[in-house]
Amino acid sequence: MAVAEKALGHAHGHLSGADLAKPLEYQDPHQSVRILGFWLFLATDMLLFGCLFATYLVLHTHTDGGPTAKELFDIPGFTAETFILLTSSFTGGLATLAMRNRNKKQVLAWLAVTILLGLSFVGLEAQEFYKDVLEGATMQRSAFLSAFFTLVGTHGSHVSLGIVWMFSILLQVAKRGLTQVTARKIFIVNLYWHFLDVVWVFIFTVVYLFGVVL
Amino acid sequence: MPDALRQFADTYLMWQEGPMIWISDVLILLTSIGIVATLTYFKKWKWLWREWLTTVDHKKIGIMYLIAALLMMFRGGADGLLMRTQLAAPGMHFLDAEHYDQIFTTHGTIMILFMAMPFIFAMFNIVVPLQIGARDVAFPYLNAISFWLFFFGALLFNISFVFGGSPDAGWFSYPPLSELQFDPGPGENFYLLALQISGIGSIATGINFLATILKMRAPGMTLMRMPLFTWSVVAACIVIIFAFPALTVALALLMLDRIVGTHFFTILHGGNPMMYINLFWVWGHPEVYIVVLPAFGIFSEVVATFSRKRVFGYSSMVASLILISVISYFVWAHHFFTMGAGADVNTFFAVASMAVGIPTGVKVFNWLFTMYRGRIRLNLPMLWTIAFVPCFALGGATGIMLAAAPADYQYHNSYFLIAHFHQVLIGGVVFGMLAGMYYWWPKMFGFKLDERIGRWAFWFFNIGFYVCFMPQYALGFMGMQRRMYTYPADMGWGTLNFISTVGAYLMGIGFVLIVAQVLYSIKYGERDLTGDPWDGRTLEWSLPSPVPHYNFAVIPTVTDRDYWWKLKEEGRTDELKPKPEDIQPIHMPKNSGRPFIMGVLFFVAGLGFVFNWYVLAVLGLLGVVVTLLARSFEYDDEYYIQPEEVEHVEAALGRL
Amino acid sequence: MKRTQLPKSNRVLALAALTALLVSGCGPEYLVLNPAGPVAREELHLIELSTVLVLIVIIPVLALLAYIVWRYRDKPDNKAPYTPKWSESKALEVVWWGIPVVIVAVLGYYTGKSTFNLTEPPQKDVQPLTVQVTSLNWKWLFQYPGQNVATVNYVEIPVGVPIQFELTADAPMNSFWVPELGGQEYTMPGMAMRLWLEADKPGTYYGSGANFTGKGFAHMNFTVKAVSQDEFDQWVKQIKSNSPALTMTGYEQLKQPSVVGTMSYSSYPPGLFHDVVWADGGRYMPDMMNDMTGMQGQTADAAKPNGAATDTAKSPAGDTSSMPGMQMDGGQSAGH
Amino acid sequence: MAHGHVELHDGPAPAHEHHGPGLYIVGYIASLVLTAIAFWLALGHHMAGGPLALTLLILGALQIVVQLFFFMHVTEGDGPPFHSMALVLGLIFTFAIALMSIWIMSFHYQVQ
Repeated sequence: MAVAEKALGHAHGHLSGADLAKPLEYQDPHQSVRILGFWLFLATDMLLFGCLFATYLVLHTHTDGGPTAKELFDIPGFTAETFILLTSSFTGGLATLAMRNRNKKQVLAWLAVTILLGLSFVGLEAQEFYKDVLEGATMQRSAFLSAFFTLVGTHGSHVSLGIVWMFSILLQVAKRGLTQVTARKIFIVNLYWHFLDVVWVFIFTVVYLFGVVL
Repeated sequence: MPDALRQFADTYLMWQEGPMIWISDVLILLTSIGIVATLTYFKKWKWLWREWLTTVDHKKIGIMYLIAALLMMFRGGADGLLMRTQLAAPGMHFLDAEHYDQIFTTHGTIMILFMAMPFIFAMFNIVVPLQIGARDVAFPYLNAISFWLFFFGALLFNISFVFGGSPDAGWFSYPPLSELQFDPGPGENFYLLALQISGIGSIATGINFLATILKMRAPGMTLMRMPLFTWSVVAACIVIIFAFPALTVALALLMLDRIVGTHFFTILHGGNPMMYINLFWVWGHPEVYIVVLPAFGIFSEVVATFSRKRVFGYSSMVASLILISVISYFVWAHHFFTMGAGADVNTFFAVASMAVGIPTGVKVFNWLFTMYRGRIRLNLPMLWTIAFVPCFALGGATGIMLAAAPADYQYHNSYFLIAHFHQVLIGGVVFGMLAGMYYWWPKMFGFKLDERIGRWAFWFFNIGFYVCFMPQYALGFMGMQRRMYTYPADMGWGTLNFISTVGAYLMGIGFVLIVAQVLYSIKYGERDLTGDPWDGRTLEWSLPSPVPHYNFAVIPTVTDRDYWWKLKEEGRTDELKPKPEDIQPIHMPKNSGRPFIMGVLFFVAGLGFVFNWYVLAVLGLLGVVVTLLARSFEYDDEYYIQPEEVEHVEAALGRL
Repeated sequence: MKRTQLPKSNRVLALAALTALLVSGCGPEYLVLNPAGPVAREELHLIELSTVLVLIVIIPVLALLAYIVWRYRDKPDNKAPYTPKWSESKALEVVWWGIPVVIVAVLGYYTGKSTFNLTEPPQKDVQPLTVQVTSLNWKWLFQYPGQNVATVNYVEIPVGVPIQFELTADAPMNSFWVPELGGQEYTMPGMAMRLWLEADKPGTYYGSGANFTGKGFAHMNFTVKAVSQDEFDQWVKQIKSNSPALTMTGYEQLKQPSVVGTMSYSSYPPGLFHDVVWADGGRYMPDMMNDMTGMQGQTADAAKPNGAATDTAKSPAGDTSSMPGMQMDGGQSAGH
Repeated sequence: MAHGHVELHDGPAPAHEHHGPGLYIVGYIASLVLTAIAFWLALGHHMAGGPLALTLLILGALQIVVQLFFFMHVTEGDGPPFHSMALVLGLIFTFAIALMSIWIMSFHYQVQ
C-alpha cells in the first residue's frame, strides 16, 4: 500500500499559511497533513507485519521433517544484513538532516549512500534465499519455510520498493531542488526507511536469533 | 477453431452448467451492449469520462459508491431470495448443492464487502467534508484510487458468476476447504483477489478520512464540537486502519497456498488451517463494527434533527464510540469458541464480547432520551431510525446470549446465529444507511425522495424482516444448521422455513419499492430550494442543495456544537452567506484519469492471478508501479477557482 | 386488537408466559430446549439465564421507545414538555452505564464457571467411555478404542455414562453437534479435540455436521442411540460377530468424497485415529498428543516421519482414552 | 512554481539554524550497541531460553525508541500529536494480536 504518500492534490484553501519556524517539511500545512497520513499508513503496515510475525511464531516448529531454523540460518549472513540496514537507517537520517539544513548536495549524497546500502542488503538477502533454495529449503517444503520466506520476503520487498521510491525522490530533488514538497517527500521516504529498520530489528531477533539459539 | 471455441466456452463461460448460466450470459451481454449503445447514442462518453471516471470530487465519488452499493444490494438480495426459495420446503430441487454453495458464498461476501462497505464509504464521502467545513478530503486523488480499487474488486468478484465460476467455500472461506486440494476451480481465486484489491482501497479510505477529520476541520471546530456522525467515522476509521491488515495477510497467505504452493493452511506439510480462521476474525469481528459504527453516527444525527433537540449525552456518545472501536479488537475468538482453545481463552473472549454491549446499550438509551421531551417528526429517516431501535436491541440481546461461550456451543453454526447477525447487520447497517440515504439525499441531488412510496417500502421491508428472521431463531433451537442446501422433511423445519421465505420476498418487494421511489422522485420529487429541508443542525445544511463543487465559498468559523441550529435560533444565518470581499481564490485538485487506470491495471493483474496467467499478472502489477511513479513525478496537479467564478456561482444560487 | 386492552399486569404475565414457553421448550422438535443429558442441560441453564438478563434491558427499551414516540410526536396540540436544550443528566447516565456493567458481570461470572465446568466429565465416579470421531467427506467415522469396533454415521452409547468424544477430521473441518446432548465442537485435521457428553435417558438423538464442508455437507447427519449398558454390551458383541473389519484400504475408500448410509465394523486398523491426527499436523501439538497417548518425548520431535513415533508408544493400562494397538507398528497392519 | 503556493517561499528560510549530526550519531551508536548486545547474548549462550527471549524483546523495544526519537522525529509535528497516538494504539494492537494469537493457537485444551 505505497499509494498513501503518493496522494497529492487536496482542496483546503483555509489551512493557514507557511510557518517558517518549523522544519521545512512541516512549514506548509498541505505537506504536514501528508506526513500525518503517512504515519497512519505506517501504523497499518505495522499491523501487517504483526500478523506475519504471529503466523511465523505459530508455524515456526512445523518443519515437516525438512530443514529447521538452526540448520538453515547463516550467522555471518544475517549479521552483515543487520549492520548494513542499521547503517542505512543512519545515512537516511543524515539525508533528512541535510534537507533541514537546506543542503541539496548532501541530501543527494546521503540518499545515494542509503540506496546503495539498501541494494547491498537486498542483494545479500537474495543470495541467502538463493542458497536456501539450492539446499532444497523452498517455500513449498514446509509451513515453517512458507512462513519464514513470506515474513522475511515481505520485508525484503518493502525494502526493494523503498529503494525504487527513494531513487525517484533523488531524481526529483536533483531536478527541483529543496522545496517544501520535496522536503516532505524526503522526510516521508526516510520515515518509511526507519520503520523498515525497526521491522528488521524484530526479524533478526525473533526469526534469526531465536531460530539459531532457542 | 470451433473446438477451441467450445473449450473456451466450457472452461471459462461454464457453458455446460445449463440454462441459468446461458440466460445470465445473454442478459449481461445485452445489458452491456445497451449501456454502450445508450452512451454512444446520447454522446455521453466524454461526459462520463470528464465528470465521473476522472473525478476527485468527494461528492461525486460518494454518489458513485452509493450507486454501486445499491446495485450490489440488488445482487446480494437476489442471491438471498434464490436461497430462501430453495429452502422454502424440505427436499426442494430448485438449486443443486453446488449452486447453493456458490450463492450463499457470494451473498455473504457481497453484502459485507461490496454492499455495506461502499454504502458507508458513500456516507463518509458525501457527508464528512461538508460537516467539518472542508473543501474536500485530505487526499482526494487517493480517494479516487480507493473508489476504483473497490469498483474493480467488485467487478472481479461479480464476473466470476459468468466467467470461470463463483467461489463456493463460504464468505469466510475457511481452509482446508478453500485450498486447492478441495477446491481446484478459479472461484476461490476470484474471492481472494477481489477482496484483496478492494481491501487495499478500504485501508486507504480509512487513512484518508482519519487524516481529513484530524487535520481539516474548519477553524473553531474542536474535537468535542464535531457532529456525532463525524465522530463515528473517526471510530470506524480507527478500526479500518488496524483491522484490515489482518485480512490482507490472511488472504495473501491463502493466495500463496493456492498459487505458489506454500503450506500455511494446508492439511499436510505442517500447515495449520486454524491460523487462517484466527487471522480472518482478527479482521472479521472489527469489520462488523466498521460497518455499524457509521450507522450509529447517522442515527445520532437523525434523532437529534427529527426530535428538534440536542443529542443527549454527547460525551457519553463519543466515549462509547471510541470504546466500541477499541474493545472490538479483543473479541475475535468468539467466532470460534468451539475450536478448542483453552477455557481461559474462551472466558476472556466471552466477557470481552459481552462488554462491547455496554457502550452499545448506552447509546440506545441516549437516543431514547434525545427523543424524550423533543418534538418527533416521523419522516423517512426518522422512521428507519425508530425501526432500528427495537431491531438492534433484539439483535444485540441475542448477541450477548451468543457471547456466553458454553451456550454458543449450541448456537454456533445454527440458524440462531444466522438470525442474530442478520438482525444486527440489517437492523443496524442497512436501516442506518437507508436512514442516511434518505436524510442526505436532498443534499446530494437537490430533491427529496417521495414519502408515500417510501413508507410502503418501509413497512414491506420491516414486516418482511421480522417474518423472515424471527422463525430462524426458532429453527436454530430446532437444530437446523446453516448452509444446508436442503433438509429432511421429518425434522419439523418445513413450516418455519416457508414463513421465513415469505418474509424474504416481502423484503424483496420493499427493495423494489425503494428503487421505484428513487425513479419516481427523480421526476416528481419535492425540490429542495432552501438547502435545509429537514431543519438540520450541522454545517452541511447551511449549504445549498446540491452543494457547489468547492463546498464552502468562505470557510466558516465554528463556535458551537450544532452550530447551524444555533445560528438559526439566534437569527444569524446570514453570517454563513459569503460576502464578496471575503472570497479568495480556491485551491482545488485537478481531475485525473490515473486512479481509474490504476483500477483497471489492478483488475488485469487480479484476473491474471485468478487464472494463473502470470504474464498478464506481472504486466498488470508493473502497470500499477508505473502509474505510482508517474504520480510521484507529477507536480502540477492543482488549480485555482478565481473569486469571480465563485461569486458568479454563489449569485446564481441567490446567496450573495 | 383486543389484546392491547389488557390491564398492565396481565400483559406482563402474558409476556412472562411467552418467555417461559420459549425458554422451557415448545415441543420435542426444539432440540436445544429439550436436553437429554447434563451437558445440554447446563448449557440450557446458561441460555435461560442470559435470556432473562437481556430481557431486563430489552423490555424497558421497547416500552420507553413506544411511550416516547407516542408522547412526544410532533403535533400542533401536543402539550407534552419540550426542552430542546436539555442534553445532560449525570444521574441518568450513571444508571445506564451501571446496569449493563452489572449484567455483564453476572453473566460473565456464570459463563466462566460453565466454561471451566464443561471441560470436566459430567460425573466423576463413573468410568467414562471414549469414542473417537473422524469427520470425512461427507460421513462420520466412529471408533471405540475400548471395544475395538467402528461405525459410520451412527453411534451407540450407554445411558448414564460420560462419553468422551475425541474429535478430528481427515477432510475439511466440520463440527460435531448433537443438540439434545450438548453443544458442538469443531472436528479439525491435525487436532484431537475433546468433548464430554452424556445421555441420561434412552433415545435416538439427531446429530449433524454443523460446519460447512462442501457439496455433500447437507447430508452429513448421524444418529446417536442411547441405550442401557447391557444393550450396549450386547450391541458391541453383535457387531464383533457379524460385521466386516475396517481395513486400511477400506479406510482409504471411506475417505473418498461420497455420501453413504450407516455401516458397522468389527475392528479397525490399530492406531488409525492417532495416525490420522499425527499425519495431518498432530505431531506439532505435543500437549494434545501426549494427553491422548501417554507418550512422552516422542511427539515433541516434530521432525519424525509419519507414524514412526508410534513404534515405541506406550499405552498405560487403565487409561481409557488411550488406544489399544498403539504398541503395534503405526497403523500399517490392516486389522484382523 | 512547484506547488502553486504563490505565497510561500521554498528557498532557504531567512533565519534557519544549522543543525549538527550529533543526535543522529548518538542514535546510530545506540542502535549498534543494542544490536551488538543482542547478538552477544544470543550467540554467546550467556542466558537460558526464556530470559534470553525476554531480554532480546526488550532490546528490540529499545531499538524502536531509538529509531523513533533519534531518527523519525516522533516528537515533532504539526498540531496535536495524533501520529503518536496512532502509533501507540497500533503498537498495542500489534502486540495484542501477535501474543493473543499465540495464546489462542496454543490450544491448551483442558478436558480431562
